[in-house]
Amino acid sequence: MKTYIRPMSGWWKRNPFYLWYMLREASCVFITAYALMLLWGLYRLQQSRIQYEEWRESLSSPLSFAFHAFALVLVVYHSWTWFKIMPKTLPRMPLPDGLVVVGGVAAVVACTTALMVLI
Amino acid sequence: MNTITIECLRYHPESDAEPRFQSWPVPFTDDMSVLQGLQYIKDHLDGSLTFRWSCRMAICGSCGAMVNGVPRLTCETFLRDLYPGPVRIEPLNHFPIVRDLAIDQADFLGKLQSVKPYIIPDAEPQGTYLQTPEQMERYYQYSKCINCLLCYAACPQYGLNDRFTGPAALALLHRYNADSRDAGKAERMEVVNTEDGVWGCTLVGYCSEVCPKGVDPARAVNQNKIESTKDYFFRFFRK
Amino acid sequence: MQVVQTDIVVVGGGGAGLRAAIAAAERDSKLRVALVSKVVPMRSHTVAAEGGAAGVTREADSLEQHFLDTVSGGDWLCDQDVVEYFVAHCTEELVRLEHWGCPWSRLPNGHVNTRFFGGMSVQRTWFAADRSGFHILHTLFQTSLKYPSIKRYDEFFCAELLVDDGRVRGIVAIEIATGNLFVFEAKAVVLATGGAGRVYRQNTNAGTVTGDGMGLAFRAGAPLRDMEFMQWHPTCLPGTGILMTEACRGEGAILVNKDGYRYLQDYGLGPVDPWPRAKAMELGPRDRLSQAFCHEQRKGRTLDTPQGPAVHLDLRHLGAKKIHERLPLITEAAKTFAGVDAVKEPIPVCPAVHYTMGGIFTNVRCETPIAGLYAAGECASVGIHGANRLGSNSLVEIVVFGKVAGDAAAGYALSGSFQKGPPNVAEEGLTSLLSNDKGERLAVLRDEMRDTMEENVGIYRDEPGLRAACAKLATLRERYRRGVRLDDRSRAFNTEWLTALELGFALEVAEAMAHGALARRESRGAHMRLDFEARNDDAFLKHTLARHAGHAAPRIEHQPVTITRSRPRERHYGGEGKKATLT
Amino acid sequence: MKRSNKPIFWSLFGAGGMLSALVGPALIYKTGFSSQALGYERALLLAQNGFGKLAILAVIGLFLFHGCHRLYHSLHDFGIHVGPGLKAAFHGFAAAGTLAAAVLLAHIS
Ligand SMILES: Cc1cc2nc3c(=O)[nH]c(=O)nc-3n(C[C@H](O)[C@H](O)[C@H](O)COP(=O)(O)OP(=O)(O)OC[C@H]3O[C@@H](n4cnc5c(N)ncnc54)[C@H](O)[C@@H]3O)c2cc1C
Ligand code: SF4
Ligand code: F3S
Ligand code: FES
Repeated sequence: MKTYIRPMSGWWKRNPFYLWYMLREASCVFITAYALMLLWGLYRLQQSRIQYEEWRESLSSPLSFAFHAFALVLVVYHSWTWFKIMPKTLPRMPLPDGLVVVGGVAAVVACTTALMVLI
Repeated sequence: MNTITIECLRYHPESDAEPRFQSWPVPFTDDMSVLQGLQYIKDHLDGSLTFRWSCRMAICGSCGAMVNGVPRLTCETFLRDLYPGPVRIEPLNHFPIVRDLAIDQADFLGKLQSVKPYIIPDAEPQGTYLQTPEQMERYYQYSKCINCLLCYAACPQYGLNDRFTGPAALALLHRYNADSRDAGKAERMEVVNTEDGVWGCTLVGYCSEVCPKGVDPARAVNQNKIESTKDYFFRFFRK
Repeated sequence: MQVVQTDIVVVGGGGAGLRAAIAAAERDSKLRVALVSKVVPMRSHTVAAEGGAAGVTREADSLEQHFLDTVSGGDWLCDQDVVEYFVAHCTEELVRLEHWGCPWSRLPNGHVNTRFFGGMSVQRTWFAADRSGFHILHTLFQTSLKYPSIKRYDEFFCAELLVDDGRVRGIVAIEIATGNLFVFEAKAVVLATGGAGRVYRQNTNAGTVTGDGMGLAFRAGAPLRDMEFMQWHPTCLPGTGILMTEACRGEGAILVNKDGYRYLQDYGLGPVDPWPRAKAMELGPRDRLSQAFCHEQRKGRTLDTPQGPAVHLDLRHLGAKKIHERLPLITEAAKTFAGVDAVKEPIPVCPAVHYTMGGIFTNVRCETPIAGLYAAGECASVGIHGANRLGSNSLVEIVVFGKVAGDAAAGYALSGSFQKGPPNVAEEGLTSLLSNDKGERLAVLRDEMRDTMEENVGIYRDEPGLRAACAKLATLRERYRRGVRLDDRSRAFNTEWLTALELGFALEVAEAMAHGALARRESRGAHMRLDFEARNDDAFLKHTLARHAGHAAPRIEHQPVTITRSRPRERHYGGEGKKATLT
Repeated sequence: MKRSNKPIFWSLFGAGGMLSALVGPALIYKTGFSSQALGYERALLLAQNGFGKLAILAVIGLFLFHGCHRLYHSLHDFGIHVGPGLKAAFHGFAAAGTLAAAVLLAHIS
């Protein structure tokens, strides 16, 4: 039987739903880079105060600023999607889906507030 | 009576190297579905237009197609909602086209078989099994799948890798695992645990979005990631 | 032509066909079973059935009562020996479905729940929400995947039965995807191709329900029985014919005319109170309800909708909770297809063709007069429905007699009494349709057939109308023979070609209906003659047999009905019914 | 049927996803937009404390596992075939980063 198979190239442009998905996945680039940046900071911290302060200094460069801005937007989007799909990924819960999402968002708010105060 | 343009992807394996679009103006009334529009074309304008349908009441799962890029059951999508058009109809994405809107469903049918979608009993009871409404509620939603394949057309992971077992088959797998009458979970976990089982899913989630029956296949698939992980780590403790 | 050698061919992947295939596979796993269906099994029409399947389980119920309800519901045209076998095996098959995973709706204690259905004197109908047929079909299909000896030929259109010397030899089928012809050489063939409702215009049936199997058997020499009995379902959406299940009324919905009056009380179905009462008012049998609608229409008491006359099916008093819990599919369908919120508004409904009581004549073992040929399900007339089928008897018929047919076919294939050697096959006829350069448009012939049936072989019939229908059908057959001209002359997935073949079967089946109706000069069950208003047991307590006569009209004969325990009486509905308690 | 070893990496991915969803926004805000944050003394104190070490290791390691896992899935999404070698490289990279962080933390006392 002869059939025709359509190509997949550019599939993520076919539907806005897919674009949002790709955006969510793109957050991983920033999360990885951010982890490496922290690792670098840790290395500098282990070296000495001067080197550490140099690292901190570099954080206020325009490049770092831009990086952080993108990262922040994408990580916030990541957080939101993470908890929005939470009900689907958890084992069966006695709670309605909506509550699970609300609980997740509340946890983000709590963690954020705590960290804002602590560091 | 209004008129709307329906443009359809056409492909004939005997004469076409690749698909092309053809469009027709179709007069329609408010209660006409996209399927009825296609039937109008077939009856009056071009008898060679090919598409599947049967129940025309959204239960047999035959009539799925991409309507303006979204997988839909054409029998419950109404032309009035797409006015002024044009309406673009294509065969369900990610499947090989046999002819016009008819896609090849063999791959799905094989996958369905592979998940052992039947009760594998421990021991057959006297009379009926007892099953409370709560126990039933654990799997009932997944048993509502009409095998319409819209979710496969929605899932890019299936499009990228057609070995992926896919949303509906995994939802049905879960339906039997979650049934209190069944004792076949261990056999089915073998399918779940493979790279092309639940691990083919990256939680795009569009499958659940387009499902016309509220099955929520994404949930079935992703809950089984946890099951598979438990199975992976705890197998050493089990005999 | 490709040849497939097998032991048993089951034609049809609906409930009856699947059950037959499973029965044959369970009988002996060495038997090769070919399951041939023009659609993938779970697309079959069984999927659309909503209400449920009857089986005696309640303590207050008995096989005797199910027997009596069925026989009186069928206006004594049932073969009572067959009904006895039937009622005795219903529950066991429903339990088997339960073991196979069918999600029957349950009581809080975990037992299977049952509901009322029209014409049944007790709550006897097992249901899976209002997706009963859907769940039965998917359960059977998915269970069938367990048997390696069942080989499926999905989307193969059976176009011809091969019969030599009064014995079945196999079938010829078209592989739809490629248009290639296949010969299946088999020892036994089971036909389970479903009904023929699509010979009418306004019907509840899926597009596939075109009477193919009846036509196949008819042409091959098996008689069709009781074809004049066609059931109209009283509550369908005007225009599309989409069904609003009887379960609505089983749950307590009422029917009112344009004045808000429960008109059924005017047609011997009352009294109105106490409601609900089994077999009374809205829980009366379908034939009576559909007939009452016609009278209301004649009196001008129906509503006018853009799609035609209608009455109101009112569920509102049941309350949102019960409506959503018990009738979710119907609520959804009413919303989608009629734009009505059943919780807030009544649903406009009218009768539409629903069920083919007649079919291929078989005995209680599902044997047709052709050796090795069996029939089961809606395409068969095994003798349980008589002149009017009771709702929820057919979903259970397909499993009870599907099993019988599968068992019997397997027994026959194992017995060695079949004929050996390759069958004679003639290809002509099937492919000739593809080469007609002249002829009429397919849709024209099809629509004329449907309109004729709707107009002259409708709920009420009379001699002039039936004669006109017979004459018209003869000319339509003649025009069909002279040629239809297809737009599509190719082989791969040519659905226009298949539709043309279906029309060929449908025309002959329709003719059997019209001629049977003409010959039955009485009113019984679903067959209502304006010129013979009474039942006439002296002359017509008989089955009608239609025999194929080539290009000529079918020959009509009559055959005695088997009566065992229940002598014909008046059918009692309404006041005689007992007060029912709804749970 | 071959069992996938995804459960290991998916668990790490999931843990990283959860952690980044909870603390990611605040951390990024602090390192990027607040000049007083993470002064040397406080940072050192944190890195010297046992719980602090664990927290730093978790953030760096799990973020890396989370990110790398999604990265190679994204390659697949773009139609680039990810063979076992490339997969191993991604996970190896995350593991190496985690190891580096652990070594550094061990050196801070
Ligand atoms: C809307 C609706 C609701 C109903 N509700 C109820 C109910 O609540 N309770 C009840 O008891 N009954 C109900 N019925 C009736 C009942 O559903 C049917 O009688 C029953 O399902 C018929 O089953 P079947 O297996 O005989 O045929 P079908 O399910 O129609 O199957 C026929 C099969 O034959 C195949 N076939 C046909 N022709 C060919 C061919 N030429 N070549 C190859 N294959 C072919 C088809 O592909 C299909 O697989 C309802 C019917 C309708 C229309
Ligand atoms: S899960 Fe939903 S979309 Fe997928 S096949 Fe089943 S009913 Fe269709
Ligand atoms: S769309 Fe596909 S990737 Fe998973 S969540 Fe659904 S199966
Ligand atoms: S025709 Fe059956 S689902 Fe649309």
